[in-house]
Amino acid sequence: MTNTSPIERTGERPGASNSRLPEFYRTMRRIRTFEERVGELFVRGQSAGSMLHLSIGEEAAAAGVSAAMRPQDTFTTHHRGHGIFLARGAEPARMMAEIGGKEAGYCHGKGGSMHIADMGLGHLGANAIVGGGIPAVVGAGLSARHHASGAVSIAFFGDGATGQGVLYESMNMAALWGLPVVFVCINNQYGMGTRIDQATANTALHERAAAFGLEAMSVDGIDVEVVADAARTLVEGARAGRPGFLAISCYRFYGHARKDKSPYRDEAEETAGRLRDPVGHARARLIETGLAAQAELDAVDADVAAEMDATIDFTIAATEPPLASMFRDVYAPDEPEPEPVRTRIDRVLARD
Amino acid sequence: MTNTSPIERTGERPGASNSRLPEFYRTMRRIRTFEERVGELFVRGQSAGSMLHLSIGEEAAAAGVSAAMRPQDTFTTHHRGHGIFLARGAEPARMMAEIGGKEAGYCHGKGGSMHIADMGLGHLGANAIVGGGIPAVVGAGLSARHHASGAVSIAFFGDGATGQGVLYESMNMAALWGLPVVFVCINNQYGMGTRIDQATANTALHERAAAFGLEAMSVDGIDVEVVADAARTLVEGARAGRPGFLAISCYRFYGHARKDKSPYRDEAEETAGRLRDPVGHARARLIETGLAAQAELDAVDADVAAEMDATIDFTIAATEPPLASMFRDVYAPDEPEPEPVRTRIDRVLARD
Amino acid sequence: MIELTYRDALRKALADAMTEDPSVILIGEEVGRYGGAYGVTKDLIREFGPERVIDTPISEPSIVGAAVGAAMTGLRPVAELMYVDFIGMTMDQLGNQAAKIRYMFGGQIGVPMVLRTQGGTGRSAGAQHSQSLEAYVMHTPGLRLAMPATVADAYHLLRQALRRPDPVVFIEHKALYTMKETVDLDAEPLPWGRAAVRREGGDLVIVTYSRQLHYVMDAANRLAEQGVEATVIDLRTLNPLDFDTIRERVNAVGRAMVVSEGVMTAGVAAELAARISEECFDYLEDPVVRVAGEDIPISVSVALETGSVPGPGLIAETALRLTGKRAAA
Amino acid sequence: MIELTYRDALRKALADAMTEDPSVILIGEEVGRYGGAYGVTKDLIREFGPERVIDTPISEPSIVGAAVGAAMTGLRPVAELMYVDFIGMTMDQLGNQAAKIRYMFGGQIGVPMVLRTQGGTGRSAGAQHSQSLEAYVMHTPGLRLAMPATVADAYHLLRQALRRPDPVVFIEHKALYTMKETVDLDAEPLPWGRAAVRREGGDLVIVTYSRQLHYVMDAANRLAEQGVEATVIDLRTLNPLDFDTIRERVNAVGRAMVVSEGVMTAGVAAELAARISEECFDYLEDPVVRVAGEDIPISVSVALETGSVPGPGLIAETALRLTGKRAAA
Ligand SMILES: Cc1ncc(C[n+]2csc(CCOP(=O)(O)OP(=O)(O)O)c2C)c(N)n1
Ligand SMILES: Cc1ncc(C[n+]2csc(CCOP(=O)(O)OP(=O)(O)O)c2C)c(N)n1
Ligand SMILES: [Mg+2]
Ligand SMILES: [Mg+2]
Repeated sequence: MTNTSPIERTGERPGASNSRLPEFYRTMRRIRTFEERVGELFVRGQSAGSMLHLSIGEEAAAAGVSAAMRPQDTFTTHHRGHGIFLARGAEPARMMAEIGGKEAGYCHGKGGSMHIADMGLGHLGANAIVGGGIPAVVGAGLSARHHASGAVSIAFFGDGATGQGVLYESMNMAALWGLPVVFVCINNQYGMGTRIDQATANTALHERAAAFGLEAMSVDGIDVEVVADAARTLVEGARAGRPGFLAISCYRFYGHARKDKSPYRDEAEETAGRLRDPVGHARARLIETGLAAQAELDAVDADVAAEMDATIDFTIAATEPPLASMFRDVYAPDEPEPEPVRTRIDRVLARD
Repeated sequence: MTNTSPIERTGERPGASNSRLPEFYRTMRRIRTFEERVGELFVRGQSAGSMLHLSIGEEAAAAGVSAAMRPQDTFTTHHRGHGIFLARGAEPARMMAEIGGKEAGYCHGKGGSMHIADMGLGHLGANAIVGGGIPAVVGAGLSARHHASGAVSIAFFGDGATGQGVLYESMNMAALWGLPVVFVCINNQYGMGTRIDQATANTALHERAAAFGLEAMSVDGIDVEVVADAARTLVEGARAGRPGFLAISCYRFYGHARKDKSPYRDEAEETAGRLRDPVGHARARLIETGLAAQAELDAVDADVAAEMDATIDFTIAATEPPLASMFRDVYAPDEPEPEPVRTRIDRVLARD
Repeated sequence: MIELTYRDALRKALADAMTEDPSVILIGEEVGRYGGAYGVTKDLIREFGPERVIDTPISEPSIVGAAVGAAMTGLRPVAELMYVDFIGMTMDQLGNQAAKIRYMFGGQIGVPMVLRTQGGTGRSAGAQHSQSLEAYVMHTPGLRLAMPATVADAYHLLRQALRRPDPVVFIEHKALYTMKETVDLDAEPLPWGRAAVRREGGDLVIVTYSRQLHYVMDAANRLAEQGVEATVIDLRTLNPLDFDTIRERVNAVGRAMVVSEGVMTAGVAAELAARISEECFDYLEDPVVRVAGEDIPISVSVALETGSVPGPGLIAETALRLTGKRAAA
Repeated sequence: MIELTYRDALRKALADAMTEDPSVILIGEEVGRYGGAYGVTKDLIREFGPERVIDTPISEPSIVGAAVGAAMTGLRPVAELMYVDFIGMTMDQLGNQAAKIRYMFGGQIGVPMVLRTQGGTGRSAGAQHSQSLEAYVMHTPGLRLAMPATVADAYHLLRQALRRPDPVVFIEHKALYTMKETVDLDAEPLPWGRAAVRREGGDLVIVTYSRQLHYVMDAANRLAEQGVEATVIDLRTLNPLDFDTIRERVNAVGRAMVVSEGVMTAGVAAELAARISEECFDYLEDPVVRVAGEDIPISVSVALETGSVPGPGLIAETALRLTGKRAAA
């Protein structure tokens, strides 16, 4: 689980005065609370399905990498991407509504938890295919170079995606062409029930990225400042034409999806794993360094709780998309919609 | 092109008395001459199509790795696999007939140059899909372990196949499970018109295999004894549960396929490349060490030339497969054959 | 007679085959310790050990490719693709390798593997986890294709698939796993490749398979209440396709409808409708009607998901109109 | 009017589009320095530079995936798949990503990319380099599909594809590259999505596309010599499918045949035959006949390769029998 490596960064924290830790704390708390509410939505039977993958335990990856990104940067995420999108500025109510399959959601209820996107925020899309969103950043990198936009494109994915060949193809292309691209592997130690060391013989994942010619690092994802620091180095490197790879080690606090109780993990491991809590770590550090008092942080938490409670109310009140919207957006708006099966049957039967 | 590496082996040659070099020379000469005859078959309009990929310049890879294999070992090859199969004991006449698309060929004219196989010799098949034959060796490795057969399975492929994600997936599985499998990359510097350094940023290909946990080496393919030595180490390591990867550096003497004149390579490079001749190198060495006299080698060459001439005569005399054989072997012999389109049309039209 | 779920019948088929034939192995993501994403392989790793129940990394192309290599060298692998939606990345190994190896190599060797997977709507799983992609497989010569609709077939077709000499793609339906039936597994099963006539009726023939069988039976019961009697054919395997049974019934009845959850255009329903139309032309009183999935991706919204594929309502209504036409004529 | 090969027309379409629209880029294996495996992109790298004509490693899934990402961020990529036979490894990026992105994301963004590839028999290239796999694409909602048969269409359909808002799979035929035609590229082309009636005749309608058009025209000429006049419809695009043109002609003539090089079962011919049969039922005097590829892989043997797909002989003979039937009736 520790996954240390020769190039693991110890993290150089900025002086307290210009620390971003309070901001990171708020971002991470918002993610944590949002995910808790997603769980609640499910329990209340208001989510669309049970394929809900919570990123609790991974907040530092989302907040830390996100902090290294600029407004023009783009990204793709995996099926456990709520936190990343929130860190990039998503409206939690529209996210929650999407998770509920409602018309008011980011994708009008068509996408759901695993297919949220927002072009305005540079979110090129979450993906329910493990590794599915990775090669898109190569294309976004080509685009950034073509348009001299200065944008970096970042692929977020889990340790499980290191099983997908498309990752290596894409890393190879990015390195070959010196594209403004970063591959971020959120190594939460598990792909469903498979522990990382049951999926690969060498768990020092950055080594394979380095072998393709990428700037590669592994960091411990308990400390958001360490993550942010490494991400800044790699993202700015990528902007200068040196694509990177960052593995962030953390622990998936709960089951793979809402119905999984992780029977394949032993309790001692889970208990230890949940101690690797980036939100708790940041809180302790804020207090310890005097950057924030307990009460201030409690106020932040309460504030966030209220914000996230509202997302559930919003979602429950929201309506299902109209049935006819089913045929919309298969093709562009000016194109004819696909003909419904009923219409075709009508024509066949109305032959007299 | 040199592709040297920290673990490149300098090659420990056995004492002259028990040298296998004379045998290697014969094998390599047979490959060289066979490929020359394939070219001739094409010129005479007797080959099935022009998708003929000659392995001239790569003979040491075929002969050297083959020498490390045992009868029970299995292998898959790529589209440039004539030499490997010959080194493993193929009958050249049946190979040539297959290349001519004739009934007497290894696959009765269905496969052709890119799809030759022979279960008796452990040849699980050549492949026209770059990288297509790689994962099969993982399965063959599982089989060998299951049946405790002591067999190793070897995937042969070109440098171009390092672009295929399936290679990394398969290497990862082999390393994870400690399978009796070796991945052999015949790095002839080109995939069609693309030089290896135009296809990847880090041309030390064994490094990426090592990063997955394989025993990995790169060797210079001009010297068949060096190749055989490295192959022996890796194949026996694999037999003991330590899967390996071997990159063999050589030069593709001619165009990609029969019609390609390699306009994308400059003459100086080609001239230098063709000096990297494993057959010439072995010949010189045999003479220099006194293992064989010029005249003896000339006799071998003449012998081989006669053998290979006969393959052309055989192929020209051979017949095309009967049209009805088209429907055979889609499914197993006891299964009904697919119904011909003509039969189906007959039934539709004979409806009275 | 025992009561069994579709899931447990599959599990029992695997366990029985593994007990009988030591060369049967399972390979795929989460098939071992986790017991399969839908629980089909639960506890088999305890019974047969990790050498025969192999958990893999998330590498679908290589899982299928490894199964091909294993099948060529004496094993009988059952590879699992967690969702048929992931078949897209494996179609090279499946369509260019597994399907063509016997042929390309002139009949020297076969690839006796089974690729188990599941598809279909019903769990609000979104566009990339709800598809019915059997048409890709049916259009690929060299691949057999089984799609059980019942608990008994889940068991028997899987057992039979594991004795076939050629690669079989075996597609379960995610909405059927918890379905229960009382079955006598010792009774002689229908032979491999034979369709089952699930219901007899003289007004129209409905040809279907997989979960849609249940919707069709439901619809047929509603139709019967209105005096319309349907013959219902459950194909069970799409390759081999038992067209003889279809032809015989359609010729006798003169009216046919095909029902498939897959996207209508260029799908399985198209093949069935085309073939019935061409071979039964002189017997058809009305056009063959296709009731199939909409030509759109599947949404996560429950309303849109349900609306995207046929249901008993649309099937019954269409059948009624189709047969009503005859009455009117 | 100029004389042009199919290959040069494609090349000119790319060059013209690249000149007109700086966001058009080419990406694929050997598209640059080599000029394309079949020479279509020859010298374009000299004209437009390596930043717009991008040679890639042999990584088909990521080539398609990169094109998707490029298309979502302001480029108009033309990705090249050297052979349609390799589509199997890209069907995830194509079918789960390119095809569904607009939909899954609620219409926020499109994927205006073109995937150029080529297929078919005719070069003795064997089982993995000779297929006609357009049915996989036609069965995938969200993907447009163009298959030019003529030199003029090679040019115009590619230009039009490069102005479409959605992903277009553009399948050339390897046997057509050297075909020449005298064309006036300034003449107004048929609109995108419209079928071309290549010949008019009152005895039967033959619906086809891609290389088979030429076999069909050849057959139609032979038929004419025997007094049978065929209407020949060249679909040009399979999605959109111009069924209005088909319906109108078939209803008028009352007899139809569909011709496709792809494997018959569950192929494009099945969709066309099913649709004609259902929509033109009352006008059909005879069953719709499918003339299509055999349900087998393609051999390298020239005799077997040729025998595996329709040719003018089989098309003419079938048409004659189909229409003869009418004469006899
Ligand atoms: C191609 C593909 N294979 C399998 C799955 C099923 N699946 C969904 S998530 C998952 C585990 C992924 O693990 P990881 O990448 O580590 O992400 P995590 O869930 O840990 O965030 C699997 C196997 C899938 N969605 N896509
Ligand atoms: C998947 C796939 N992509 C592309 C091709 C076309 N192709 C055939 S051989 C080749 C080059 C292969 O290069 P390499 O692997 O180095 O083998 P070499 O030809 O040098 O022996 C290419 C691109 C193919 N056959 N399969
Ligand atoms: Mg994980
Ligand atoms: Mg090469």
